[in-house]
Amino acid sequence: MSVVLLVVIALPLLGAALLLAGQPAAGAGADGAGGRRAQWTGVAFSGATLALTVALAAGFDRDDARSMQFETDKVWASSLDLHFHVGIDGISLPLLVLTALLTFLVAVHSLGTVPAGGSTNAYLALVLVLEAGVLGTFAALDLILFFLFFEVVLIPMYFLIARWGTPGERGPAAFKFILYTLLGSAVMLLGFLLVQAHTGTFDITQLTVGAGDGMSRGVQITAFLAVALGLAVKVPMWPLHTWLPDAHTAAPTGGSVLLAGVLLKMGTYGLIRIAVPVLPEGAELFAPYLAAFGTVGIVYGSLVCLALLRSPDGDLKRVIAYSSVGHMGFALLGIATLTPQGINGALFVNIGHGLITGLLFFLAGAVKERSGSVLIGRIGGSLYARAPRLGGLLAFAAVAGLGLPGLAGFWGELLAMYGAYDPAAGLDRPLYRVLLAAAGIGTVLTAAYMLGIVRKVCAGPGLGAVSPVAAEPVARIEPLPDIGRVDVLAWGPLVVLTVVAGLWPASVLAVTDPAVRALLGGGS
Amino acid sequence: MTVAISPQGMPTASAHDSLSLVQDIDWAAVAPPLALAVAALVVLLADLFLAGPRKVWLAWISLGGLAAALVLLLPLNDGDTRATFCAPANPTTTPGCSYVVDDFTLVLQLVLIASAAVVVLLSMPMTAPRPWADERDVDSGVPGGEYHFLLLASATGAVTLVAARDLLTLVVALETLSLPAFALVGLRRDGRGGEAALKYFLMSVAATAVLLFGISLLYGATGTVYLDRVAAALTALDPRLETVAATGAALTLAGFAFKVAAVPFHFWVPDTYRGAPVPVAAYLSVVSKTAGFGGLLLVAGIALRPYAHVWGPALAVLAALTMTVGNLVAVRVATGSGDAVRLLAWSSIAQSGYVLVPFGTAAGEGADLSERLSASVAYLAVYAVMNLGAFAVVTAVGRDRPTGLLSDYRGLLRARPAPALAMAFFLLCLAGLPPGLMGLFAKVTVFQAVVAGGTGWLAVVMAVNVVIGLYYYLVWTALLFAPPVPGAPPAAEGTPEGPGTLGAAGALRVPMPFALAIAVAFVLGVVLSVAPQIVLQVLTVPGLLG
Amino acid sequence: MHLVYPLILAVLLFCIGLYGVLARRNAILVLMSVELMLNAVNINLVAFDMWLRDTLHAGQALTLFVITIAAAEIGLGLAIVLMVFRNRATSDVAALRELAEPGAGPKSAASSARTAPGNEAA
Amino acid sequence: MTLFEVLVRLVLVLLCFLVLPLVIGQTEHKVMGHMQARVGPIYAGGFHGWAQLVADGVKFAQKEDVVPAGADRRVFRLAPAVALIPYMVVLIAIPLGPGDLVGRSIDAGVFFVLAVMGVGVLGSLMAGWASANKFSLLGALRTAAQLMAYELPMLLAAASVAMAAGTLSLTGILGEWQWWWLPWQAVGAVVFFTAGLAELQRPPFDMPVADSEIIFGAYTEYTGLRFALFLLAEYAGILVLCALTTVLFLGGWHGPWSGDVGWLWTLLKTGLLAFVVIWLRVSYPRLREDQLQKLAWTGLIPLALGQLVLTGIVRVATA
Amino acid sequence: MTAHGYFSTYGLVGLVLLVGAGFVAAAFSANRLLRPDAPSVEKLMTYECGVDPVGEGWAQTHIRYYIYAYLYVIFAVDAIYLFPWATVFADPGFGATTLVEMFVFVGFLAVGLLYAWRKGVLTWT
Repeated sequence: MSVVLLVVIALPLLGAALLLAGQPAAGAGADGAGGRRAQWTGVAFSGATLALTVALAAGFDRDDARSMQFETDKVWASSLDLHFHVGIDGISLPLLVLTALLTFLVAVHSLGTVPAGGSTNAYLALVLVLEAGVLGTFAALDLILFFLFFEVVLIPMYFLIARWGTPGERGPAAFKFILYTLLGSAVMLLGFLLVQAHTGTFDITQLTVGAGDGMSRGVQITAFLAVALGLAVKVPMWPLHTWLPDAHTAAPTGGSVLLAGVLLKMGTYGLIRIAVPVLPEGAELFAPYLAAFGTVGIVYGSLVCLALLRSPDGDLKRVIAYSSVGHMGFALLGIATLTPQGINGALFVNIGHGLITGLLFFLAGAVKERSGSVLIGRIGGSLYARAPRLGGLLAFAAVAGLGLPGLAGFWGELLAMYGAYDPAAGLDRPLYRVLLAAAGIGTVLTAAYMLGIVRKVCAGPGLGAVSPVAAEPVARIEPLPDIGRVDVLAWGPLVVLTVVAGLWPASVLAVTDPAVRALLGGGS
Repeated sequence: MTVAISPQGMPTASAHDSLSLVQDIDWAAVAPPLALAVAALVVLLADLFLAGPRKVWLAWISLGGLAAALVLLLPLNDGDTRATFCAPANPTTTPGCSYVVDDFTLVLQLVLIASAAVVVLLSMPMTAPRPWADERDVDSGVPGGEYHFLLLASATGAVTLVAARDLLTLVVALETLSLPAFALVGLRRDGRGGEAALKYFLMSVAATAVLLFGISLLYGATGTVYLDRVAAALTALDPRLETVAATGAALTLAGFAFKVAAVPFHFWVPDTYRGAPVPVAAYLSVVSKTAGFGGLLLVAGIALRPYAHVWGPALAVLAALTMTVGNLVAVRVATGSGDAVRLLAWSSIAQSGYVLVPFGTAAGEGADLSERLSASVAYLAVYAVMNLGAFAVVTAVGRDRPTGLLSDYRGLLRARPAPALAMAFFLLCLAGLPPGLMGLFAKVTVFQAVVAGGTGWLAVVMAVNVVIGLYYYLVWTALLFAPPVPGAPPAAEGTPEGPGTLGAAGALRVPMPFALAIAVAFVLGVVLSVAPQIVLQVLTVPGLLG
Repeated sequence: MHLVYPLILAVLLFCIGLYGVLARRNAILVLMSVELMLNAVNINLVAFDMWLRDTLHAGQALTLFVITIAAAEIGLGLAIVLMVFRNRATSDVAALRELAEPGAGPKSAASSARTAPGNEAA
Repeated sequence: MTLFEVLVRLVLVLLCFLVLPLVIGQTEHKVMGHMQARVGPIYAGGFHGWAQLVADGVKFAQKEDVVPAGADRRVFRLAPAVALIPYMVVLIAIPLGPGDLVGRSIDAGVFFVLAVMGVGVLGSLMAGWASANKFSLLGALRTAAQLMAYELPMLLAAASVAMAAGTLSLTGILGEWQWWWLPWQAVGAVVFFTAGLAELQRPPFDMPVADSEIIFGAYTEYTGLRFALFLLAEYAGILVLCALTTVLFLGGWHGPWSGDVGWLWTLLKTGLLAFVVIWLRVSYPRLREDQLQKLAWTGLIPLALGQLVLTGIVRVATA
Repeated sequence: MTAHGYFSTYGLVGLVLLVGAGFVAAAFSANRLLRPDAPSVEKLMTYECGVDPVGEGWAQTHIRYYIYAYLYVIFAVDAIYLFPWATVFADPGFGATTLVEMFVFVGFLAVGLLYAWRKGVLTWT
């Protein structure tokens, strides 16, 4: 069975290779029959990958979710002490499925909307490479291997932004994205090497069992600082988040979905999988800071969103991007409690955010495509009237985003805050209570701006009233194309899963909880 | 070990007629450089008697000599250390041999010879009358016979350098490496070659003089030129001589620092690379530099090891400077003039910095020093592949687009997918990002050495530099994939002025040797990315540096 | 004779040479300065060889090689200088700027080739 | 060696240096005269004009010292001394007779002698350069070219003798000398002597001072005593060359009763060679510059290399 | 040989040098006393076949000398290897191998000469 996991990682790469090899010749029309074939190839490969991950989930021994399954451990480069060690447990399984799902949906989405900027082959190939990198990151059980997969993601994402992004801002945004994250991962690598230098192994399972054995407190602190810094850039933790809004805003719809839905999870996943269990003393020292920064992120993200809503050139995608900063702040807060509840909450935030924000970006893309602008002031409002189903879906996603009970966004935030109410022994309880309160205010602010979006975009009085600058009289009710068949296919699963995860949180928590407890208990 | 050592030190002291003062030479050990030297002579003579189109044979002879040298390396790879040209044994000192073939030597010789072979491939259209050369190559006016002779002579020096274990052989090999290289740079007869050669030459001879002065002081302080004996003598040095020895060590290292283009001894590099024929620039940046690092490794790692606590921090600063300056200026070139070769020149300076990093850990605690220095060897091997690959593509493109600007590469993917993809791969290797895993592994290796050596600040500086470096490599890579500038006139032959001139398919012809060179580098790169252990095993060779 | 005399002579020669290399702009004079430095090396080597009573005479052997190196360098150097002189009618190193970093001299082509990351969006 | 002994040797060397070149010069005048069917100097000093050169010297010493306005004054003035003194220094190393009858036995004698002789040519070069005169410069360059071309066969031929003797010391070489070295080293001797002539710029190798082409080469601007010193240097050069050839190839003081009159043999052989030098001057026309170079590179050097091989093989075979 | 003997030998050489210099100095002192001194512009003019000089004194000369200079330097330097070798090659313990080694060395020179000849460097043009 362990070969299935390998196939899951390799299949997207194979698809990417096929797509690149089938690149239409120079000068030939990029979007002819070749483009169509490319789209179906992408759908086929990402679909097959999704099917396999579902099969993995089905074959996953839920009673033993705490231990690694489908493991493969082969020496890759003995001189570096690098092993090709992959496997999944309850923590990585949901993320794996989420990744495969979102990639598949992006591929499906491309059936309807071919992004402009380059050949379709290349676009889908990059998406598939990205998927392979993320899947590998979630499956890797060797520090260097983790780092490798972490890096694999960079180049495809760079090109997705730089080639298919919004003209004018994509170049600098792509650079900002890649330089920030590379700097982070380089520092993270140093942390890994420091760990290895003192423990003699890169193996995550062994290190988890060891829980800091062999490393002095000083080494643990240094290593944690390095590792957490690298991951925090990816999360992104306030104040290292500045690359995120630009990248999101500039990226094409598919890129934004993957960036928000999948890539950001690598950061929190790394913190949960590596930083906390491997370097417990470092984690204990820095947990309050992480929590504080996370909470600042929550409040800050919300405030920026509110400000953007009010500004005449507030960008819908940028608002969603900043909402991500807030949501990931909850994940950080959850992790920083170092309690099973908090970490479970963080994982749930990951899933929920992946589903909801993915949906939001899809919708934002759809709105942009249909109305021609992504500036809230220019979309024109009255989406309910112009494209009722689209408007309704956007309202649903926004409501899910504010964490309405019964939807996927709720449980994660609740668990994270619950964890903060009663953090692990040794952490400063009053501080966490204060942070809890701040996070609570953050949820209120989140609700405020999410509803603001609904009001301005879906209900809204119309263009003229919002933006007096644009004096030209626009037809007040100009119907927009509503949801099409492909859109149903691409967005439907997200809607369904948002509801399912909201109503039946145990579906996720049952898998994650044992693994989290095992992790915090030193793997025993 | 097939070394016959006469017990007599001085010829005049030989009282017994039966004793031979003539040493047996381990011919197998010296065969690779010997093959190169013989090939050089054959090229020189063949040049005299081959006329017209048959001059193309010169390149093949050159390639044949290098291939023979490669083959001759095979029997040496039996795990034994072979030493020859040894000093008379002396019970109080270490063996003292001038020429030693061990794993270190073999790895570097392999890298050097293979790199030189790739350079020969790259030079073929430039030096051969037919079938690859056309009017574009004729303009360069590089004479084939001299070129290949000089190349082989220089390669002989390089191959000998990494096997040398005494200061004397080291110096002679270094000069054998350098002197033909000056001439190679100057072979381009359009004035730029002369200027490049003159700058390179003046800087180099001054550095050689400094190096020699350092060596003379080291010799005076220790009384020997054999590296291992120098080390032994330095550990038990008369305190009055310590200043002399330290000065000597500093000057010697400074001389080598020039050779490997470490900042602040790097000024010659960009101008020289720019002015030299591109294959020669490739040669300088790979073969000459690798050999220089080989010498530095030998001197620092063996002879001056007792002074590791002194040169360690100094080289650490040098490494940090080299990386930072190299990368920053490269960024400036990428955003400024956009000259491809100049960018590669600065990038190679930055890469030198990475190679120097393990040296910087010498003063640190932790694992064995030679294990850390092995990281430099591994990096050099990987660097040779990726840098040669990049230079190969630049040579091929530069043949059609003599302006040599980054903008020439815009849309290369459309015009020539294969070289463009290869170039992207090499650039990402240099940057150290997937899919260029080879470069990534090499950098991880170096990082590992630094972390193991406990020189944290250097690791951080290098991490920052990797990020800076990424910028310009990525600019270049992005250009490869960028669509040709819309509205630019379709690139016809003879319109080098227009931007985006590579748009038209077929505008760029890649002759067979170029294609071969690129393919070799690419395949090697992919293989090393998938199976890095092939190179990285040098890390685990016990006592790589004696 | 005391070792110190030849050594002082050598150091003096070396310093004069070094000064020449750093201060002179004429390629020929730089070359001559380098020769001075090499001769300082020779004095050092021979003096040390005598002083150490080196049975292997490594110092003297190295001296021979240094002489050879010096000769080879001079030969090659003059050839290069001559080549440059015939092209440019100068042997002043500072006057050779064609290959120098653009910006020091007028380079119109340089500005047109700007390849900042943002401009590929154009 | 006592101080007195040192002084005696110095004085003797100086004497040789001052007298023997004049003897050779006077001989040249007379021999040339007779070979050209005239008598040569006849008045000065009475007996066959023996004091002619002394009178010349006195005349030169009274002449005005002219340094051209455009000249590099310091170098111009120094040049004659540089041309002259090396030959005097060389004399000290040349053994006159067996035993200690030598100014000073020098270990690396051959090497020393050849090196110092090379310095003498520098004087001509300096003179040519400093004169600021096209013809002088041309002459100097010809001198240099000649030096370059002929130094090498000279070195190789001398090396052959050193190989045969297994030592670089001139006294040591003479100590090893056997009569059969004469045929063995004959080729080397011819090469050495020819090359030496060329280096001295004696006819037929006197292009550097070819008066019909470039006036008087490097010495065009010289007058008075400085010019005289150049002339003296030329004759001292002949002396040194002949003495060296004698020592290296003709067995020096070896000969019958050499224990007693060895020094006489040396002088005799040297004189004989000096006569040959004069004879050649009278007999051969001047070579062209290209012929000169060709003779050296395609004639003498291969010959010298051949001699080297021969010496090596014979030496190893008989060892 | 001891260092003392070494230095005393060349000490004498130095003395001869001094004597030579003294001789020249004495000659010029005498000359200064004896000679007249009456410079004139015409007298100090550069001499060129008796007519007024044309152009600069330091004229450019043909480059072909350079090739010879280079050849000379190569061979002269090679000779410094020849001399030390010449004194020992026939000593016990060396023999034919040493001889052959030097022949290889000289062979390289010969190849160089051959190369120069074939390339037409030695032909005066």
